[in-house]
Amino acid sequence: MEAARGSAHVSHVSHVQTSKISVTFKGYSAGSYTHTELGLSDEKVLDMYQNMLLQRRFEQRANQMYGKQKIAGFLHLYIGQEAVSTGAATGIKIGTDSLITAYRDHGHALALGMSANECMAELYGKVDGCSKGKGGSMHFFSKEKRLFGGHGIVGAHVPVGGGIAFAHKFKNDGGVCLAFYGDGAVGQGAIHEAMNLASLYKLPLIFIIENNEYAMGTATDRAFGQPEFTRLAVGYDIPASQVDGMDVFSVCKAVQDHAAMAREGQPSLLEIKTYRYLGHSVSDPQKYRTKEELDGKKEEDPIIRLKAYILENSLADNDALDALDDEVKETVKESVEFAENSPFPDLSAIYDDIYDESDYPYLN
Amino acid sequence: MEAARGSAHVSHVSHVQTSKISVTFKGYSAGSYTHTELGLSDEKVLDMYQNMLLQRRFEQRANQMYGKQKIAGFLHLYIGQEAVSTGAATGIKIGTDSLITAYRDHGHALALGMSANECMAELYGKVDGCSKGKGGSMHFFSKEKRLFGGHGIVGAHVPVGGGIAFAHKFKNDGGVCLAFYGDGAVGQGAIHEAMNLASLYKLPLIFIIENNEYAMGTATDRAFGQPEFTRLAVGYDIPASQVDGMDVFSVCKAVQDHAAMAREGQPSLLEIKTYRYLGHSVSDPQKYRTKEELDGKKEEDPIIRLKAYILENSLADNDALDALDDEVKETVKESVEFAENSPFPDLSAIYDDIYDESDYPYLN
Amino acid sequence: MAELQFREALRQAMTEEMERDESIFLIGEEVAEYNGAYKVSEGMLEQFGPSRIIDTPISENGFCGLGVGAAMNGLRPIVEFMTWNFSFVGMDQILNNAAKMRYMSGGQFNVPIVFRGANGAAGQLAATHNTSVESIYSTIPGLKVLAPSNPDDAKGLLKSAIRDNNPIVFLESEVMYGMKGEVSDDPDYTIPIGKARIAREGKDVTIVSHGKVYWSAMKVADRLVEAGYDPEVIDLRTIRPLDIDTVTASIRKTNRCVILDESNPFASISSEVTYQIQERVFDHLDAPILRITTKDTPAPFARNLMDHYMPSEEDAYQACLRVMYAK
Amino acid sequence: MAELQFREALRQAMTEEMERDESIFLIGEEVAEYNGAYKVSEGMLEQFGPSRIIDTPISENGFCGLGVGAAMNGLRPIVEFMTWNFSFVGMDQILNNAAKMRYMSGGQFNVPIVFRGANGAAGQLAATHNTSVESIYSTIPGLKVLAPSNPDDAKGLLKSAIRDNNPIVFLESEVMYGMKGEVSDDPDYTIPIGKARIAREGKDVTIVSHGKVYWSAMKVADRLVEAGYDPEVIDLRTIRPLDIDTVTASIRKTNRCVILDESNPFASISSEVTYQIQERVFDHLDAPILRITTKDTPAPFARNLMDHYMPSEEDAYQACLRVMYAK
Ligand SMILES: Cc1ncc(C[n+]2csc(CCOP(=O)(O)OP(=O)(O)O)c2C)c(N)n1
Ligand SMILES: Cc1ncc(C[n+]2csc(CCOP(=O)(O)OP(=O)(O)O)c2C)c(N)n1
Ligand SMILES: [Mg+2]
Ligand SMILES: [Mg+2]
Repeated sequence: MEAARGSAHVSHVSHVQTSKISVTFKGYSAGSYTHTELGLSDEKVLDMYQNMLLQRRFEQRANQMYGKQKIAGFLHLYIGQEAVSTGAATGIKIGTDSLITAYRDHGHALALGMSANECMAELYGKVDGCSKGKGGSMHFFSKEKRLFGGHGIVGAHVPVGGGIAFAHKFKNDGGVCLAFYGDGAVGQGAIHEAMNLASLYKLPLIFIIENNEYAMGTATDRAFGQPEFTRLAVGYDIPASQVDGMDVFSVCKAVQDHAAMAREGQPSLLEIKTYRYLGHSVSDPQKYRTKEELDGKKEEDPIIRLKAYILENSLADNDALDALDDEVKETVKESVEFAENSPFPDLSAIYDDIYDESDYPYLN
Repeated sequence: MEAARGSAHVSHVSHVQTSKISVTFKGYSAGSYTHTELGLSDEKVLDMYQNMLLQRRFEQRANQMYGKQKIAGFLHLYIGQEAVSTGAATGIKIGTDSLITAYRDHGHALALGMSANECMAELYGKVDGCSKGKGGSMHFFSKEKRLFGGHGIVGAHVPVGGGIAFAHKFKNDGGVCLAFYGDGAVGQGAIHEAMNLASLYKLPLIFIIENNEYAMGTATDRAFGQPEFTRLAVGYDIPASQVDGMDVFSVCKAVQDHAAMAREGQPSLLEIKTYRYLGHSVSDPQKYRTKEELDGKKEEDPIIRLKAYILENSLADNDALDALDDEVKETVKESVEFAENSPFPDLSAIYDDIYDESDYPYLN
Repeated sequence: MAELQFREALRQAMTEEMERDESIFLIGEEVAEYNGAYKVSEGMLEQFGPSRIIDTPISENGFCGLGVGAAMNGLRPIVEFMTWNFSFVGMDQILNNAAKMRYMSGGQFNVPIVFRGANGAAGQLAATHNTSVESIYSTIPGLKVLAPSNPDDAKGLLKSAIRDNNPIVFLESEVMYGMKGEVSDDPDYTIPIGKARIAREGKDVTIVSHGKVYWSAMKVADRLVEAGYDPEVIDLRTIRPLDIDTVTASIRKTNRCVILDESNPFASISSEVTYQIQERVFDHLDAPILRITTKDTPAPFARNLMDHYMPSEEDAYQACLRVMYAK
Repeated sequence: MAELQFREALRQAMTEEMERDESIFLIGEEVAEYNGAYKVSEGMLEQFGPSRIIDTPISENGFCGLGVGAAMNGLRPIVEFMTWNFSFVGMDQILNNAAKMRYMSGGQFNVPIVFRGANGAAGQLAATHNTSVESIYSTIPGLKVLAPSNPDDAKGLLKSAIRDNNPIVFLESEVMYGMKGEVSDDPDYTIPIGKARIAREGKDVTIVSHGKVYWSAMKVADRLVEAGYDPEVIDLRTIRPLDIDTVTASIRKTNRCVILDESNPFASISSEVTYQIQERVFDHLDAPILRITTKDTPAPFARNLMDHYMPSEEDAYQACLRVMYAK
């Protein structure tokens, strides 16, 4: 079997007693792309910057509100990973393409253009939340933006992503699906099954591993005998690339390229190297990493990097960026007010939204 | 990450924007090994021949008895694949090493030295069966021979094999585990999880795919986007080899080599190419393959091949082989009598063997 | 009305619905080229082509999840399990994703999906291949669980299931696929989900059953009739939501109940039906409710043990006599 | 006796048993270097080393299967689920392999394994993270299902579970891990599996419960006492096998029963306990058995809805009054 397409190249040599394959993986390293190469206008870059800032400030505020016990349950913060969500959202057609992810989903929601209001209200468990207060932090959904959740069972949403892609293909609507999951999720058999199904059915699907180096307290090399995740793609003959997730342009370019493949019926794998600054969820003592490691990573901060790029390329000056930041702060502040003022669901709502019908007879 | 051990060689070259790996798989093709190279005595070869014949005649007889409604339930026959079981059993230390397989398990049981009597009685569901008539065709077990079953849920026994290997390592008893499964089972996520666990924990385990080209009516290329199963090993950085399963010596050599690796703590994968002559189970119309294909495969028959080898190398003459066959026929005939004469379990036995205690209170 | 096998009734239901609605597809192991392991989908590949009748690898978790995603994105999948025994490797997709998606999304995403296949015991297949799964799936809010006992119900209920916007667990039986019966040929023939069927009216004792074991219930009823009693037989048809009103109305009349359930007994449908009956019509019960189930053991292989394992008609008959204080 | 947290009692049970028997090991996500997601195994890696306290990838199916194989091959694994919600991706290993292996092998292979972790609701974690799994696992013959409600029972039952030669489903609770209580320090302290505990003797009404919800039962009992009644409270402790004799003995005395069960109601433990009671002591029942469970819905996220979802003590109190015909 010979394969040489997209970013992977497999060659096959057969001798009497051995056979050999070689596979090439593409890399999207940081600092390799300019916004103009990617077809992004100056304004779009400022939007991206503002969006990444929004994610960061939204979550900082959510964290604070958690401390004040306005928010409860699990709160998995995305801070540090914002270039991934924004880069990816910039690389696809929002409204046509679909996205599904795990419980660390605030960034993806905001990157797709969901409002801070509906997101904050969901964290509060209020009726105006994006899931009407039924889902909470781990279960943001938006039919309009084609966010198919926020999901809490590690790995289990990835086959669902396969089905979303399947429907795009079945309906021939030109859409593709991005299925995000963490490095830890790679241990789940569901993902192996989904990769084979995608490869077999030629689904318009991109498997996107957000490798932030840890699954809770477990570093990738403690969970995987072979932690270079792109190599898993060899078993399914799908192209795989590695991406520096601290550069939003690298992410955007990779997603553009792989989405183009997906639109041609070629599923693929992206491993995006990123890092989360905060604990796994708000109650994580983080003994599994050193302060030095964390500080080192913060030096690569994706927002600071983009800011530097904007300034270097004179897309805006410091004052303009400060103004954007002020807008963001205002948006976030308003979202908190919005969430505070939104009512809790009516108790009777506990029985709503389970079945698509109003006369289902519940037990009591 | 560099790896060059056992039969797989992975090299890694990093450029700015691409990285490349190459992997070598070893092949054990037919006709490559003599019994003396493998350290097998002439007598041992005759034993192997007799054992393969036993499997064949045992199953032919079982098939007949199924037709006579002496046996019921599923009956998955192994005919055509006998070189795999006998080759593997010859390559390990029976009584020290362990074996687990799927429901197509008669061959493995007989190859490990379980008696035709206990096996036939199990097919009949009689008390003298190897599982006391509780398991039937799909669930042959022998603690003595370290056959950990016969299993009916496709793929689900493979992590169990991982646990058997784990215990060998934990107890440091020098044993290794062979986990057999079909090509179809490769689609199960459980196997992906087991491969990662084996790679991570360095379990003394050999994953052995008996690729007989079909899972029920589904040819491998209709179930897998990438049907060269050795390539799955790349994702776990474990050595993988391909074996011609129609030559018992090739299988034996491969298992010897890979068992040696396993004893050093290196799990690995073997893909053994084989073929089943009969239907998936007794009620399969087999429209998914042509008579020509089947007849072609029968030309490579493993028993005929071994017979030719024995004659060519003058390990025995035709008369001696006929005498072995007569013995086998007699053994099988006796096993049918044994099974017929063995009693059905007492009805009260329905409550035995569930819990390891006699006073468990069942509902009624 | 035409006389059809159970499998043909199912096929007709799927075929008619697929002709009506292009967003429906069938997916599962061996459903296409092999025509179905039990020939339920025979000929459907030919009629609808490989984009709508889809063979899968042996990846229940994967293809159940795929079904859920496709349903969220506008399609109406029918997912066939070769048998429900194999659903356990994919059950997280059913009980978490299919069942809870609508709720967690605040009603945004419907999951119109039917999971169907053979349930329960099917002879000497041993412990892993004889599970009755209804106890496990019916405990999950968000699912509906259906278990037809005859070809006509199979067709009418499957059509309702396919049209329903919610995830459905649809339980058939290997042993019943060949059973024949008259089946409606109305292309809009649907049977309401959540309605039990009074299969035989009577006043002395209520026998509640569903699925394959319904036929045992009818045999027990025949014996009772011969012995001079007048039993009522209820075929639940839908397990979740349970039509308890039909059951309690019957008990108000008979004051006695025996439940036949082809599941392991603990925390089963028989347990639940009992709870609901005694909660609602306690004062109308003249005797304890008794159940006849499979034995409280894994399914054995040996023929005699397997026969013994199955719910016993004799036991059921005796139980009916007992609750009528006729012995 | 020493005052220990629930988690400490569990740890002590595991530690003492591991000191006694070298074939025991603990495996699960974050059990070793992280000291356990809920700190149950804190310090155990240090004491026993990485060959016996083993972190896993997120591969429940894989490591449950690994546990079963290790148990068949002479070891005694303790498998921790971070919570039981995550067991569903591996449940085939529990209900098919662990539960049925001994039977299918004709008694040749024991599977001495304990699957343990947090069960049931734990606050605003939404629908997939608040499942009470006992209805699902206890229906499976071949398993035993244990659910301690306090630190002392946790220790005694876990030690019994580890010593038992059969596969065990051991249900703890995130919310209870910090709960303190007096715990026996006898290194051979075991509590027999299959024996319920009468937590409070009384004669007016029997309240049956298990696990975390036992504490609600006790609060309801306190209120009843204040109101002048004399309730009996039974903590089941073991769900399979169920100590129905203790329950029925109580009902013979009180003639009334209310069940508190933190599961979705359909085909749950409350259903089963009801069946068994009415089957055995029908004539002693003066009122229908009533149950208070979580709502028949997925678990919602919003705080007020989640509170509403949980079994209500007020409802349980009212139910007790109702079965006593006190209102
Ligand atoms: C099947 C399953 N097992 C365990 C858990 C508990 N759990 C929640 S998040 C998590 C770690 C996941 O790590 P990763 O996939 O790397 O994502 P990240 O948190 O880094 O974004 C674990 C073990 C779960 N939710 N689901
Ligand atoms: C989880 C699961 N799904 C489906 C089945 C039904 N089934 C039994 S055997 C089989 C085909 C397996 O093929 P393969 O693994 O290639 O083994 P072979 O029969 O060729 O030996 C299927 C689909 C099953 N037993 N378990
Ligand atoms: Mg991670
Ligand atoms: Mg095969």
